Amino acid sequence: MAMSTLLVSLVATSVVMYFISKASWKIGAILNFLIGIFLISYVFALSTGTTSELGTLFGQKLQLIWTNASYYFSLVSLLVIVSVMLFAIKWLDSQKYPAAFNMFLLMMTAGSLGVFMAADLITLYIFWEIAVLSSMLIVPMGKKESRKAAVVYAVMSASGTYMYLYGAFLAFQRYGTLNISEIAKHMVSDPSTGIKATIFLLLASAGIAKSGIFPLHTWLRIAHGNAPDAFSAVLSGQLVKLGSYVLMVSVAALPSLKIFSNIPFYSGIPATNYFLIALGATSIIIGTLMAIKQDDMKMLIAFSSVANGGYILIGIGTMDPIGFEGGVLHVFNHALAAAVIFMAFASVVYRTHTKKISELGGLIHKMPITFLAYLFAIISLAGIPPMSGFISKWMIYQALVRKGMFITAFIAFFGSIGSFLYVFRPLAGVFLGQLPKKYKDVKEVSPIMWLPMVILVTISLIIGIWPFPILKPIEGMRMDFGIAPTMKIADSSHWLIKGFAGNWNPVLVFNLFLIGFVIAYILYTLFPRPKKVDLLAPHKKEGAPINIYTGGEFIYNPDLYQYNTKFYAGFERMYEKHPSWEKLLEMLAKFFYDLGEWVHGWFFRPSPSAYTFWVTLTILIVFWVRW
Amino acid sequence: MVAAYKALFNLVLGFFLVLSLEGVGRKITARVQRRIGPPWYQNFIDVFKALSKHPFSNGWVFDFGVLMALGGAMATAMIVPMGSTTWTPFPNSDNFFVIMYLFAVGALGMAMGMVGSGNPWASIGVSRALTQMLGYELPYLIVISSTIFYYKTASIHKLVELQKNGWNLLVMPLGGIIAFISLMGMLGKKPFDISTAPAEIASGPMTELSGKYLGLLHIMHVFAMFVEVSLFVDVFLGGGNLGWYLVKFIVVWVLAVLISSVLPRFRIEQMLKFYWGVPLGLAFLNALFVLLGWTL
Amino acid sequence: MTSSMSNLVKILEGFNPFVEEIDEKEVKITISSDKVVAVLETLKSNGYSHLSLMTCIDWIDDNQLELVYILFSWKNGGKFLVSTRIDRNDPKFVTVKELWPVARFYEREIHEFFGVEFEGNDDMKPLFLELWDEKPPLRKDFDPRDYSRKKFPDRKYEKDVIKEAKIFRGEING
Amino acid sequence: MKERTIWEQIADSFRSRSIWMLHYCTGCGAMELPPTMTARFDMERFGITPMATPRQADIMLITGYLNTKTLRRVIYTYEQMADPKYVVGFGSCTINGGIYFDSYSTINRLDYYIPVDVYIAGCMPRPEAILEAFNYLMEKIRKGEADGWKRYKENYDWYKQNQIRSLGEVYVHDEFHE
Repeated sequence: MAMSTLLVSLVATSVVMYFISKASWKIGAILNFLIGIFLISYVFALSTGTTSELGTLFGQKLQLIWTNASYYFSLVSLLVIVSVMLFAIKWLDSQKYPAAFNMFLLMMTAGSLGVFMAADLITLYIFWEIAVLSSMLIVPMGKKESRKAAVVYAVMSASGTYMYLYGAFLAFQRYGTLNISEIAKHMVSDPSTGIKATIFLLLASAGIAKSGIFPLHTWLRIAHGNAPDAFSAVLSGQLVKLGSYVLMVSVAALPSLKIFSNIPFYSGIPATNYFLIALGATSIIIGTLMAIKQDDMKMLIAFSSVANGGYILIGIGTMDPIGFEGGVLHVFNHALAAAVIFMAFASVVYRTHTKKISELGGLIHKMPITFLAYLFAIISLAGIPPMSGFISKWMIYQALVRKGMFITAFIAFFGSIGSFLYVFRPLAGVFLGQLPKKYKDVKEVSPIMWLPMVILVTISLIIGIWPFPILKPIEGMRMDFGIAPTMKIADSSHWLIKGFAGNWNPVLVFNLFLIGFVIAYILYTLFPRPKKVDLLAPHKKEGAPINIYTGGEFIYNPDLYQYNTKFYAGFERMYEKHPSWEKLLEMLAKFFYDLGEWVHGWFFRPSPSAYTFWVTLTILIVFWVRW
Repeated sequence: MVAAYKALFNLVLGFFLVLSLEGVGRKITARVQRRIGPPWYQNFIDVFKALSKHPFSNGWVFDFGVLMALGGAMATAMIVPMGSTTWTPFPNSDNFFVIMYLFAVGALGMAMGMVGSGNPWASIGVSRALTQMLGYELPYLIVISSTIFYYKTASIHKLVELQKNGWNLLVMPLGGIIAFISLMGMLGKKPFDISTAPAEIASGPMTELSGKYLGLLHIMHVFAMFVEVSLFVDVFLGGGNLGWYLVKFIVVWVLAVLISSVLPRFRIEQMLKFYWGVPLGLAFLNALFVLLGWTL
Repeated sequence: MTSSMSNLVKILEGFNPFVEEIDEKEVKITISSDKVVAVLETLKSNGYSHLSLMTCIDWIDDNQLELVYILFSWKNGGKFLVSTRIDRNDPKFVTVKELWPVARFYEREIHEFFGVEFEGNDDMKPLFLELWDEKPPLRKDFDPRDYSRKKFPDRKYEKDVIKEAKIFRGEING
Repeated sequence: MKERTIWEQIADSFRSRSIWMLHYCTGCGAMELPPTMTARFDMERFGITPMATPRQADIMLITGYLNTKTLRRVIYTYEQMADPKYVVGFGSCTINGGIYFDSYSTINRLDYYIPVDVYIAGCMPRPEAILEAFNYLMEKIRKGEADGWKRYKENYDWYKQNQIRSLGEVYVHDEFHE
């Protein structure tokens, strides 16, 4: 099947899906999942270089092309989407509009696949809008506040997209083509730096808005926090990656190193790229600091998405071979980790109906599989071996240290260690500790819901030990964009990943960890067996005290003994009075609202005489202009 | 196969070296306070006694956390080079960032297991420990980054080789001092033992540990300290053959113990403000010197 | 008695008190039980706003319980001990928790140790004693030794006269 | 007494050299501990160190009189300690009630409720006496004679019955614990 046929039929199918789901949402969800499986097999079968044509618009051919980048990004997206589709088969019964959810999810899939396949800027824009609009219509299906969330999402997204569209038309006006590779050729030979930089930044701004980079990051918190729980996984795991894709297109596909070689800023990085890196670094700081103090677990991970978007941008922005690969690999790692985390949270909310960390606790006794999935996902998100998250962070650090960018490196380290803090907060507050009495009867979610999480976590673990299958398309991508084509980073025959400063062998490190674990286990079994202290005793037997250290007092109520409010109080106190970009935007909005009120007050006076006055004045002016 | 023996040797040496040095440290502190103090082998007795007791377990995540902590610390201790290429078990994987992050596996395992015990003191201790990590790691990583930038390698045994003509401490003295201050925080020595403050939060993360759990975590702590001091010796004091390496190790250890034995404890935000004040600024200054080539 | 305190005592004369001067800044006023609340109110409005202590004494020979309120003034450091006697067989009194909320706990304590009921204070759960099963322990007719013997078994010492003699003579080392 | 295996003998000799104490400071005896710990008498040279929680501790020091309310906490804390565990009773109050022998709220002998390995006589015992007692306890542990924790397990019903006789119930429910 040609790519164009696939995309068009996918969009059509999504409408059909609505009616099928209207009859039975369960069948719709299962069909959705089967379509997703088919799409994955389709993606695997396509060979690079395949082109296809969608039609013509205003004399411009809408072209599709299958490259290494399309393969990689489609694969990541489909992994996330298909697991959410599987997850939704059971989860949808807690939702009000399952039919619309199925339809828009499929339509969004089509849109994002189209974005990755697009060969020219206008096709990219069309599919971009399909993806954004359909996802925007899913967001308000959540709680009460999610209407506002959808509006904020749409506005932020639109501000990015329109700048992108303006940039695309600017490029068309100057170079007479919309095809990305041809624009790249033209731009390299274009002498005017100002126009090039304008086009570059305008194109990148769509990516900035979508992946939640600093000035346009505020929608992430609201939209991720209030979207339907499982859809947050798609939002953070997949839709945000559309932004990373556009950033990659504007930074790497239009070879910024060559285009802006006349304005080097620091260590061979052009000023434009450095600007993006600075934005990324700001996002890391904001995302990390804000995530640490969140009590709402979904908003916490939403802010972590801001920070991780910053990592991706920094990695890609350096245009260093290792940094680029690290940034692109981070897309994969963050997609999987964030999807699993949001699905785990969706499972928790599905059972307990709250997303406040301070109201939860001790769910490990009731939902152990969800806990394990979350645990491995945060290990990946915090960048700890042997999960795959470490590889990308390691690559990004290598690039930063190699370029001597110490301040950016400092911010990256800060984000990395800060991520230990914020991922641990839900772990301790939601899953560990004491189980509050009201969640006595909570059960583990059904296998349909935990299976996708387990699969994604397993993939992440396998890639962490044997990263070469995923590094191969990334290296292909790097060759396509011509970033140091002679350098080889992944050396699968020696099991090595080569950095500029030393190598490492993921298989060996994993084996060492296993050996360490086995020795620890042997030591553990050698010595006297423990007596089990049941943390759930107060739940099981009325009047049984908590059998842990209580300073000699007997406490019967586990709710009193759960520490999860203001987990990092000592640290949070240090930046209580921080300046807030969101508040600034709100002030701006208030100002415009007041301006509107003022104008409104002038023109819409409640008295008829004022109306008569204005009408007369208008007529007079019209006549005066006429004659 | 040789690599495996070397790794095993790392573990054995690390265990005996640090455990006896801990006893020596207790003796030194006692002498500073004009006491006699326990014998140098006291900590061996403590560990084996703890292992011989009949413990309590707070559920599977508690056991799993302890195993993960010990396993992670052992894996790290197996990778760490001991002063020279001869005593480097895995020359291809002794990258600094790998060691630093592998180390975090142990820390995460410990944090998870301890919070899994359901005790709020443990949670508070872990919250403090993580905040403290944010404090001391940042200056340390900046100094290490400038070192890597200067020597153009992150591989520890190569760093050691490149210091043949002069220790890194003498090349960037500022960096060495800051790394030592961070090392004090990493070791959890006196002004920075906020996370385990026994008088405030009932020894923090360790509140619920009994018997062999306490013993295993003590062993994990031993390996952690072995890795931390080894890294400092390798990166700043130029390693050397096994004998010199041991001498340097002991000197660094004794210095840290002496400083810690006369200091009281910081509060958590005081600690953060301390680390993010002068040491972080000096670390950036050091990085600037390295960038400009103003090294000794 | 300072002048301000003697002025206050003059104000209180309408309540027919029996005034005893304990020292420079401490005065004990004994009144009949129906006027206690009025006296306390007067004192409180005249600066004696701090209820330092509220306690009880068992006069078993008079068959009476004495309630004592110790009031303290933060302005001049004076102290008034307002005392009254109630019937021991049916010990009942009014609560002063409206005047001093802290009196709730003093009243609970007095109820626990002397068995006095306070009308208006319903919260009479045990405060200090856990699982107490005897008469209030600070009443004079309660025998703590008897109770202790009944509840807490003592160690039995057997007197070994010969051994003591040997120790005394220094034959064995004790 | 049962014959100990070689492993138990080794373990006992380790246990005797490393005593971590939980000082349950109930009464005036706690005052005698600071001089015992600090430079003058230096307990640490025998491997005796204070610990913060019952889970880590080996010996429990009952330093003075125990009223019923405290005894509940002592029993609760004792049951939280890991085996093998030892109890040291300080002063005459723990032996026979001391000057509180006829109090309605203070117990008269500690070994009626939990097994005591060593008593230190005196009101209060001086640091020398305390160190002497610790040496005696170490000797007892080394020989495997300090078997209070075993006795508590074997005669658990007897101890429980005594506790309930004096206390009514070990764990109380009231407004401060719910």
